[in-house]
Amino acid sequence: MVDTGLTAREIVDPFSLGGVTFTSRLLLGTAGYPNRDTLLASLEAGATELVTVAVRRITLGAHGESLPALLGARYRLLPNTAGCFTVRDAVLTAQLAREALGTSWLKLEIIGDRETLYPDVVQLVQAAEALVNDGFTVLPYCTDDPVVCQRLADVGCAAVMPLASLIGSGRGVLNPSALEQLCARSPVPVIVDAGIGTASHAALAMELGASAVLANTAVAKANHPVLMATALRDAVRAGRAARRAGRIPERYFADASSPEIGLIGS
Amino acid sequence: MVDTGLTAREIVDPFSLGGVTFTSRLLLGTAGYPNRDTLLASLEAGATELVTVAVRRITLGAHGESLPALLGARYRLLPNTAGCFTVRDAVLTAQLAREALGTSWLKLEIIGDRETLYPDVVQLVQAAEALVNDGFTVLPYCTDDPVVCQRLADVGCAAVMPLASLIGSGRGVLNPSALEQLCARSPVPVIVDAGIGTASHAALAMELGASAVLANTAVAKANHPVLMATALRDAVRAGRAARRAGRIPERYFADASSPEIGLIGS
Amino acid sequence: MVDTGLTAREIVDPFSLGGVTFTSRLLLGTAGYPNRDTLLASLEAGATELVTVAVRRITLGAHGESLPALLGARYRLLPNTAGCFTVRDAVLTAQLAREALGTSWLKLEIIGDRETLYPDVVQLVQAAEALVNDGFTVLPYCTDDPVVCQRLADVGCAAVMPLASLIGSGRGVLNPSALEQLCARSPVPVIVDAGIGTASHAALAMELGASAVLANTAVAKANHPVLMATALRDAVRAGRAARRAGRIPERYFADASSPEIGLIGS
Amino acid sequence: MVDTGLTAREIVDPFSLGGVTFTSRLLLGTAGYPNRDTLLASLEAGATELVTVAVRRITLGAHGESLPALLGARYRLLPNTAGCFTVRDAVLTAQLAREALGTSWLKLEIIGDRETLYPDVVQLVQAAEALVNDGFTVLPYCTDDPVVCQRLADVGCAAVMPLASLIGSGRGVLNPSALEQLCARSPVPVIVDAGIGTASHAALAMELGASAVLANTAVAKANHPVLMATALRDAVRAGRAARRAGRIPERYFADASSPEIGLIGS
Amino acid sequence: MSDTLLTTITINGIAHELPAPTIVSALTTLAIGADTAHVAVALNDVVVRRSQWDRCTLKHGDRVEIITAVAGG
Amino acid sequence: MSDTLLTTITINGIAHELPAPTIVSALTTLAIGADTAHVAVALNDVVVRRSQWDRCTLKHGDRVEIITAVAGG
Amino acid sequence: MSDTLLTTITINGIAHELPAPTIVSALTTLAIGADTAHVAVALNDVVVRRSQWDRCTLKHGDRVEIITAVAGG
Amino acid sequence: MSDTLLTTITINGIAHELPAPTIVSALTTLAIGADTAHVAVALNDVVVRRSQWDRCTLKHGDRVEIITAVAGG
Repeated sequence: MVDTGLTAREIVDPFSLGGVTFTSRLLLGTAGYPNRDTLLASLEAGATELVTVAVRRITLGAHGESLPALLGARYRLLPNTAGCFTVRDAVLTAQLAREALGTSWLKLEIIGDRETLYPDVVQLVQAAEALVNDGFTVLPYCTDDPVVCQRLADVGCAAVMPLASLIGSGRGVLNPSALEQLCARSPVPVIVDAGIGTASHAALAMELGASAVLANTAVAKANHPVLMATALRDAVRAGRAARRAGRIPERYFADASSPEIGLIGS
Repeated sequence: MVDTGLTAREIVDPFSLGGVTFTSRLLLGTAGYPNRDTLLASLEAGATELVTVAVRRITLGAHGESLPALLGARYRLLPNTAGCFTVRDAVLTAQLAREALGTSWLKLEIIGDRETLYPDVVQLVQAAEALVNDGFTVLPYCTDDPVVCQRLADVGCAAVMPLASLIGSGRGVLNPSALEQLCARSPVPVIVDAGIGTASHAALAMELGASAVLANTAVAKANHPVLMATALRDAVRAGRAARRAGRIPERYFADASSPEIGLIGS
Repeated sequence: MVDTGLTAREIVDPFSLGGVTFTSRLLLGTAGYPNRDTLLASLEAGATELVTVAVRRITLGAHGESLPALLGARYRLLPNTAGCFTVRDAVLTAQLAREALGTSWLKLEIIGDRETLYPDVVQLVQAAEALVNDGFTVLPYCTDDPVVCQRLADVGCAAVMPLASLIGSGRGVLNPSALEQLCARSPVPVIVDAGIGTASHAALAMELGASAVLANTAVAKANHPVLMATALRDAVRAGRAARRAGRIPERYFADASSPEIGLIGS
Repeated sequence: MVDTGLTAREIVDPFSLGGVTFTSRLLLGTAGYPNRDTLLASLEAGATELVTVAVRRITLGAHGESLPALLGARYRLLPNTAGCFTVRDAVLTAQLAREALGTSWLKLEIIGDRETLYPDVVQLVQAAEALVNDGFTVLPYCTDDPVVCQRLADVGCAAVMPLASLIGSGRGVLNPSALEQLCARSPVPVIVDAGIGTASHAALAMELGASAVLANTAVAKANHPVLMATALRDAVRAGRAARRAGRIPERYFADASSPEIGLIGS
Repeated sequence: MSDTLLTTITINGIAHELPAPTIVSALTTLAIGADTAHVAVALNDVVVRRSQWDRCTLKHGDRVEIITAVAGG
Repeated sequence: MSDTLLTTITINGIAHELPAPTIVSALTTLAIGADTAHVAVALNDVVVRRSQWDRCTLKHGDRVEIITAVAGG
Repeated sequence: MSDTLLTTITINGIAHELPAPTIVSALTTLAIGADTAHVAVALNDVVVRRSQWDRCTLKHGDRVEIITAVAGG
Repeated sequence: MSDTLLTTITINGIAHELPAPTIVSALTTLAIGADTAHVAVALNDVVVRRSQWDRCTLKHGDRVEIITAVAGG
């Protein structure tokens, strides 16, 4: 039978993470939007199903609708441990998040350097192991180091979340080769976490084999966040479809698409 | 008023070319598909409105439904002069195409080198001028040379169609900087013509300022052409939306998205 | 016989241009140096043999030693037609240069756009042909378009001088693939002319197959011009030697250099 | 006083490592050469002062001049722990190397993955600390992760040796941005260790701020190892000089080098 | 008698001998009807409009190109 | 008489003097009700489940962290 | 009497009034000697060889370009 | 009589039966002199300094590693 269109299976391309099936492969952060309406419209436009939140000390007289209340009915929340520099802080933050939000899902971050916000992979592996043993579904923010990622998978992480480039830098995938090799060999889904700045970055990450992409600053700080959310939504779909479609190989010489015979005057 | 979503004008982002308004910014070639059904399904999946065809000597006993009959009702046809090496051949081919298809639209190609299929820009400007004067809507396949493109615009071309990389090579935009500068300064729409191999290439081309993208081999020779057509459709939309959304600038140091105050234990 | 060292032929790697044999493959421009002493020291440090000069109206009361007098005894001068926008101006400038300097060598520039300083390749081919017929040894500043370069060779140019990136931009070789293909197929030497910013750019240009490199702003506007001149001198030699040495192919997986047998405890 | 040339200090640019001052910034490996003569001629041509060796079980009837005897009088030897997968194996190998060669210098490798030969950074930090405490001058093969590199420096390593790309891959610096940031912030010298394939790679590594470069396969497996050794020697010098010379910034528009006034006919 | 004088014309690069040929008979030679859509004809490098096909007679040595649109990129 | 003995505890990094404090009174200090959703509490780096809040008395020098979820990336 | 008739010529873009001008007097106007090395002259867009400078008289409206080599890239 | 009791030791991964073995006799087994330069020895994962080689007797099951430096990267 010839290929005449997309079968149901080709259109639906779900993604399984931590035992849950998602339709969307775009995760969005919730920080830094110009206002709450734009945040909500952007999450909607991005068609995301999983959104990150941070855990912070409650402030005196906190009032109005809380963020979890606003988002929790619609999106699965993924609390992070952003700002933690030690295993101890990260573990406590994780436990508080679980208590506050009633979810054992966690984006685990242990920062090793204030300037680059690179993860501290040595502590990360320790914290990941402790939290997995404590029942968490751990998604660690990490580097594209395949040995570290293998260790994170070995201790039971549900995915690995390597940075594409520095958090908030918007520079895209700086080492596509490393990401591609990581994706090819990772036993758990690879979710590209930091550095996505625009649509082509997200598409490339997916083409290289990522299972999903997480963006925050790229959307929140765009001139028009809602439009950028649609862009990333489409880019992730495009990159994923291209990956599945099996792209043509790169060639180093030209190859005419129009037929080379039947030319007039030939 | 806050930005709470996409206005009608943001969703509809039409593209005007040769006095005609298009909704789709993806042009597709029709050559090299495994079979006719896949061709039709791919054009459909790509949501294209403008498709290229070649002009060739009719063969004895040509039978069955002709390509123009098959496509003409649904898509605007854009005949090319692929395979022409001289102004004379290109002009005659253009005139024959107009007579055969009833359209004065033309993708003008004059090849200067059989191995790279690079255009011969000197002859190209001459042929473009002659054909514009003869009433054609000329879309020339050219290089990313801004001076040549300005000349093509000056002689009345409706757009310029620079190659991203060699025809059929699938290597994407090899000189993004040149393409970006060309788009920023071109008085006519820039349609990236050759070398698109996958979704991220198309998204990048649009982000750099292209008005549209033309692909052929990338779709026709993908393992799954129909799925690649959807990928390119989404990628072009994504890249265009990202361009319009105003992406964040690249930064060389990290910038936390989660709040840096209110950390526990701080 | 085993490979035990460099033969005389390997050490001496002369470069023939316009019937003249050069030892150095680094051409240097003479503009924009902080002062005359630095210019002279930089040319010396760069070990160049061929330097460019411009042709300009003499100014009232011009005094002191003229540039040609200063340089002419030591270096072959290559006057340019920088600033010319037409065939006519370029041809007249070339003839004046020949009369003033007693050399028929010419770096032919016809600028087509004030912002990018891209050449106008249509006029360039015309001017090159006229000047070759007038007895000039023509080295045209051009693009990496292989068809234009072939035409320039066909009309008798002694070399082609494609830009690596915009004049003065210091961005290096923006399209290595195009340059490599151009070098592989050019019937005349390829001298990379514009955009070299630092040593690795020059080395890369040579590795891609260029016969020589011309730099000016990279040296003149470096913090320390003399040291940058030595850097480019060594980089050109390094890139050329690497090209001739036949580099290892790129591999996509690791390959241990140390032996994999005889490990302790194995 | 104007800049009229290179002062003694500019020409001599020594590099201090582990308390020893080196003139050469090119380290060479000794494995995989076609024969001993080519090895010796290549080391000579590369003007290296520090060469790596591996430690392996002696074989029955080993005869002829041993490698350390051959090289030790002329070059400082840097034994490695290539092939070790555990802290224990690496430490024992290091101690054996010290005993056999009478040097406490060590290129510490702990491999975490047979396919990519990536280091296992968690074990690496442990082994580095143990060996520093045991009196070794430790140069660890590592990644470009700035947090790991900081830890390695913190435990007393004399340098860090991040991979540019996979060992033996010859793909050059795949993430220049990461390397540049690492070099800018590392408290110890950064020696780029793996993946150098050709001259421009070495020059780029130095321009990004590396203190030195180590190459092996690039030389040993080149078609002409001796010539490639000269290429890398010159490339390292060129890249270092360019770094010190203070390159021009990249510009996004053109900037004429020749004067823009005094044109004829103006 | 009844001897027909044949004229040599080149149709799409191949020489044919035809009696009193016109564009229409050239088309017929390739089994193409004069009413076939999406076909165009050039005679000695000049396009002949469809309305002229039946009245356009061909001379010895004429070169006729008959084209249509095919899949292209 | 009516002199209440005050206990010093640190709530979210700031010292407070409270009489016979519990987790609930620490919450009250920040004007947060014990039934406020999406809040969690740690006492001296150990999470105290919500069901224990009212019976968990605080001692001098105790450190209480009261957190919620905020926008994050 | 002694009235000298002046001729207007343009030297390097600037109009000058000179009596009975030649190329050499145009050079003199710019304080350049006829034996200065590395100088070339164009008269109305045509190069005048140095050997012709003294015998080449200028007419009203002539445009003279006098150039030399300067630093260039 | 004169039956020598043999001890099994592993030298570089291969079992050998030696009478009253020492490090030196292990070296000899591999035809290596005790004065060969650039050789080092580990006994059961501990380096044995050269000065101890002759007095270091080996027991049944001992693992001896004898290494040297070879070409490496």
